[in-house]
Amino acid sequence: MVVGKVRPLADALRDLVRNGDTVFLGGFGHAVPFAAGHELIRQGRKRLTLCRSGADILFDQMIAAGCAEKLIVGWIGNPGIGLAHGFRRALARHDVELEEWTNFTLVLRLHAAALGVPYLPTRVMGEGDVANAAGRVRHIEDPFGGGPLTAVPALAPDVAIVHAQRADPDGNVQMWGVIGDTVAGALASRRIVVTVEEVTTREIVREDPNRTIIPGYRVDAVCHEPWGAHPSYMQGFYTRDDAFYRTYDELSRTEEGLAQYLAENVIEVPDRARYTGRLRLDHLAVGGPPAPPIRYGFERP
Amino acid sequence: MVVGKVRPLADALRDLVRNGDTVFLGGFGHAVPFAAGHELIRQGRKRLTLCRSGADILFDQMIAAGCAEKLIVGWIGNPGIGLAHGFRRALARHDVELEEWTNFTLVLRLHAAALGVPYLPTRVMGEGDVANAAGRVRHIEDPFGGGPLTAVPALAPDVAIVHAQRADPDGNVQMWGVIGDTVAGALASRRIVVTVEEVTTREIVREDPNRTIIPGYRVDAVCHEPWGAHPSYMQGFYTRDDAFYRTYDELSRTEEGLAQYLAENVIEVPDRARYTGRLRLDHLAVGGPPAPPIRYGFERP
Amino acid sequence: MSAVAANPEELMVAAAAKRLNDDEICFVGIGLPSLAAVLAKLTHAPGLTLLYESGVVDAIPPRPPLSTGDPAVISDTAYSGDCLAVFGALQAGHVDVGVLSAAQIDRHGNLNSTVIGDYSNPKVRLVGSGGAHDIATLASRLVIVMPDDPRRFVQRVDFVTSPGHPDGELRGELVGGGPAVVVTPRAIFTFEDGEMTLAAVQPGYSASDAVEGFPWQPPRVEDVMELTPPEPELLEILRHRVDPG
Amino acid sequence: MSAVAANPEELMVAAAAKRLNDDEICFVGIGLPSLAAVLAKLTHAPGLTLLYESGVVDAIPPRPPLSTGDPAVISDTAYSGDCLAVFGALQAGHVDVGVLSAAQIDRHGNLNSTVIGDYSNPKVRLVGSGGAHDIATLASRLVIVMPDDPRRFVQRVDFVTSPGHPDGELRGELVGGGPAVVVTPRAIFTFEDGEMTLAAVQPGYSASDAVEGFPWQPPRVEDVMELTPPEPELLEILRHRVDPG
Repeated sequence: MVVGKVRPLADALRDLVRNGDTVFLGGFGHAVPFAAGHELIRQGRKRLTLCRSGADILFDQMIAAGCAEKLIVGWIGNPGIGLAHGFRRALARHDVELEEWTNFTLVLRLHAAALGVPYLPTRVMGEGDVANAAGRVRHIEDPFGGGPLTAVPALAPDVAIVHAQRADPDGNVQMWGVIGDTVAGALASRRIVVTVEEVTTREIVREDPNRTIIPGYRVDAVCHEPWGAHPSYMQGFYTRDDAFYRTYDELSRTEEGLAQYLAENVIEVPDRARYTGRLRLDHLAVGGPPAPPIRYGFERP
Repeated sequence: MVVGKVRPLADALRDLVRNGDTVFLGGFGHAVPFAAGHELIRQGRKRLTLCRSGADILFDQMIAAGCAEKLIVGWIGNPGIGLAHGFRRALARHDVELEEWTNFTLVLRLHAAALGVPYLPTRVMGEGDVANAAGRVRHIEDPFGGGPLTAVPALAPDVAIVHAQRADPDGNVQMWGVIGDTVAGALASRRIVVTVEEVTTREIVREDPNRTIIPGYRVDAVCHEPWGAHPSYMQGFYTRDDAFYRTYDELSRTEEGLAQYLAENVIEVPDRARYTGRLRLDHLAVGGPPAPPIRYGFERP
Repeated sequence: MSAVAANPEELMVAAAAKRLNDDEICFVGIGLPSLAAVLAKLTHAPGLTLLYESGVVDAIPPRPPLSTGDPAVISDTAYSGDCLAVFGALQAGHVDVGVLSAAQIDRHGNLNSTVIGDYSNPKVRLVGSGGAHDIATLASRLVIVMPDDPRRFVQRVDFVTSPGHPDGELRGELVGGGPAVVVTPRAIFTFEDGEMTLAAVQPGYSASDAVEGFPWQPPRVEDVMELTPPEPELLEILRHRVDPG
Repeated sequence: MSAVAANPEELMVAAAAKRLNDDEICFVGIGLPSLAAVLAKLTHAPGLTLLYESGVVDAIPPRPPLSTGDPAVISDTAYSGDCLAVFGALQAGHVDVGVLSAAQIDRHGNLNSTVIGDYSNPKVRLVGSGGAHDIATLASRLVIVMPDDPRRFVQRVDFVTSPGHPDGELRGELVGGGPAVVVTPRAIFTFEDGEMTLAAVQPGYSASDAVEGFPWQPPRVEDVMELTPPEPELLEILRHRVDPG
């Protein structure tokens, strides 16, 4: 039963992502939204502009699957392992356009959009070749006489897709561990789709409102996708499937290898439940004691 | 015994606040650092520039005590009760200079300093009389052609003084409930003094690092001051002493009344323990159940 | 159900609440604006999302908060970030409606909460903008709640804290939509061509009652209607849940 | 205590660690930089504060993090905010030292982690800046750790991802102080007048060993000293606590 904003992932993405959209994908190594990215591949999405600061192998897979027309990133690779082979081949063939920033300036661009201003000033990108690679910067002067600065333009994605530990049916997202650029990217975007390990209650959220990182009114859909960040990490739920990241480095070295992987593990797998059902993931689960409690206490009645 | 950055409040303020400094005082109605403000009054501080967005009656008291040469605020009054009488008298006599902003632009000024840029652009203050009252704005153009904007200059206080629920000996501050401009003000400042309800352990902090709002390396002193925000609120510890705020509205209507209050309750009271010892505060204490726990869990060993 | 009829403040708060629609995002000032917004949330607009400038989103305060920092805004809320987060959302265009009050309002909807009299030599020095200027400038539309004191209504405010409409036109090129409606204990005004215009009267008031004591004669819409009295259920909620004091 | 002598990578990591001082604020790149910073923290610099670009402050990772988003940076840390918080602190001047590695370095300390070959038609397309440009531009000083491959040392990098010193001078008017030292398995270089200059050799290497294979002849300080070998205790900590793999 659909309650509030809780919906099946495939439906949510069908409604909320359009071909040609600029899509922010969450996940800073931690909490990479693989379930949602794989569903976009299954839906055969085209001409997407994919953006985020540090892009993991989910980008590589979506590029190889032909979803992406353009990338706006600060970094792209296979974290801790090496390079992104699908990306490199696509770039060499000019199958994908690359607009590259630094991680800080990419985050500033998102922050500008979240703040509702057309640009933010910064002290970086005044030197070296990165400004030329990014293209869209302006060299400006501090209006208060402090000298030269660089202006980076706001980046307001059409839709953000992020994975988090939990959300309530109103869309309030609670996340912990590494946050990275999740908040900046989500708040910058026009629409937000959240996949979560757990759909929690309004009561749980309201008993700790400082834990909420995205307020529900900004969120369009909450999709219950346990293991939704596999093979990446999810703090408190599972660690990274390092063996897979190493395997991926090998299999993605050829176009055929990567195509075969996508066919067998993404395109021909109807949904996340079937994906996780095929794998032995128990060894990746993590536990840990509860964090120390705090008390909100309000007033005596 | 002094452990890490934990120090007596009087010593910390003697070392870290200088006459003539620009001082950010935390507290957005909630968590107003009265213990620290009262100690500055006792120390006879002069020529301070006091700043924050919404200024509570602690500002009024410090102005009346002669600590302040200038105010940089977005709002000043007696929250829920009325006007700030000490402030009004001082302003009428030109005993204090007023630079007034809006709450948003004051926060943006602090945020600019926290981000290390000399200004931030905004869409407000282009109309009405507030820009003239503030004085230090520039009307600029979006370098990407989006039209007119207002630039507000960074505000980097010499020292921030904030009150929070707890901090560890390394200075890591954990706070919940209403945050207001606490993070912006603290991170904008060169030095930070924190008063807390509880000095907690490094372990407690490190078991929930997402709860930390100010990282310890930025903090210069942690001062254990239970009831340090009385008569204002402290989430999970005590509610506001509304009776006092109402009484204050009366007693502060005359210069003599306010002077007498300050003499008897601040200047002649050597420290916070003596201050709280004189008052019956038990009826203000709040309890409440612990917030729902979360689990961090890392990896199986 | 209470048998006591609505008093003037209740008429005003009830009428203001009805200017807020279900599922809107609403940036709320403290005092009368908060009363009106919470009343709407607890009656016809359960999907209304209330933002307070202290960083709180989707609050349902169990009693009127004395400031936006009052933990009453925390006790039943879904999000507590900081000022920057909510003002950023406001500037980014996510707020449908702001609700404000002020010490003075003029015919163009300019609001003054800074000084009565001359700025450098004030007759009465007030609290200043707080978030009022920001809300008035940036919200898609503005609902203004003004208590029943004719001295609050002036041809030109002494100080423009929160900008209204330019002379003779509606805010077009500017950021937010500006004042949409002014609610008083006696009447409701809208803005026609940027000018405050009598649109409806509270039950029992005539059109001339509604503007008695105003230093200028505001125009009227052709057909000034009379509002229906607040329902007993609504008054019950206002008295016992919004403001149980 | 391990009796095994330090291997080249260990020599490099140990020497880089010793370039970090107690009580400094240190913005750390992933890989060799993180190994060096954690080793410093666990040996002579317990007061070193490690910042990772993912938003984490004062982390003590129990094993080498594979990325700054690896929960290894969370398991023993005091603060987890977001990218904006730590990059903001970096830009605001709160970072004493950045530690980076790169694919290429040139005589002025420019670093390349973007492409080998022509940008629009690369021989090898690499990962890009990430936070490297930001750290190099903004940290008060920069410690560079470079593995032992002479092809990494070039007269002019193919792409300036992270800016070094201008030609013939030290970064003066610019924001951060720029490269202070380059640590390799064979040597340590400092920057005299903005030019990479041999300052010390690792134990057992001669000055000419240190630059063998370089496509240019870097200048030397007058008195090139030889580093002392890493202490057995330090190697023990590096092998069993920093990188227990």
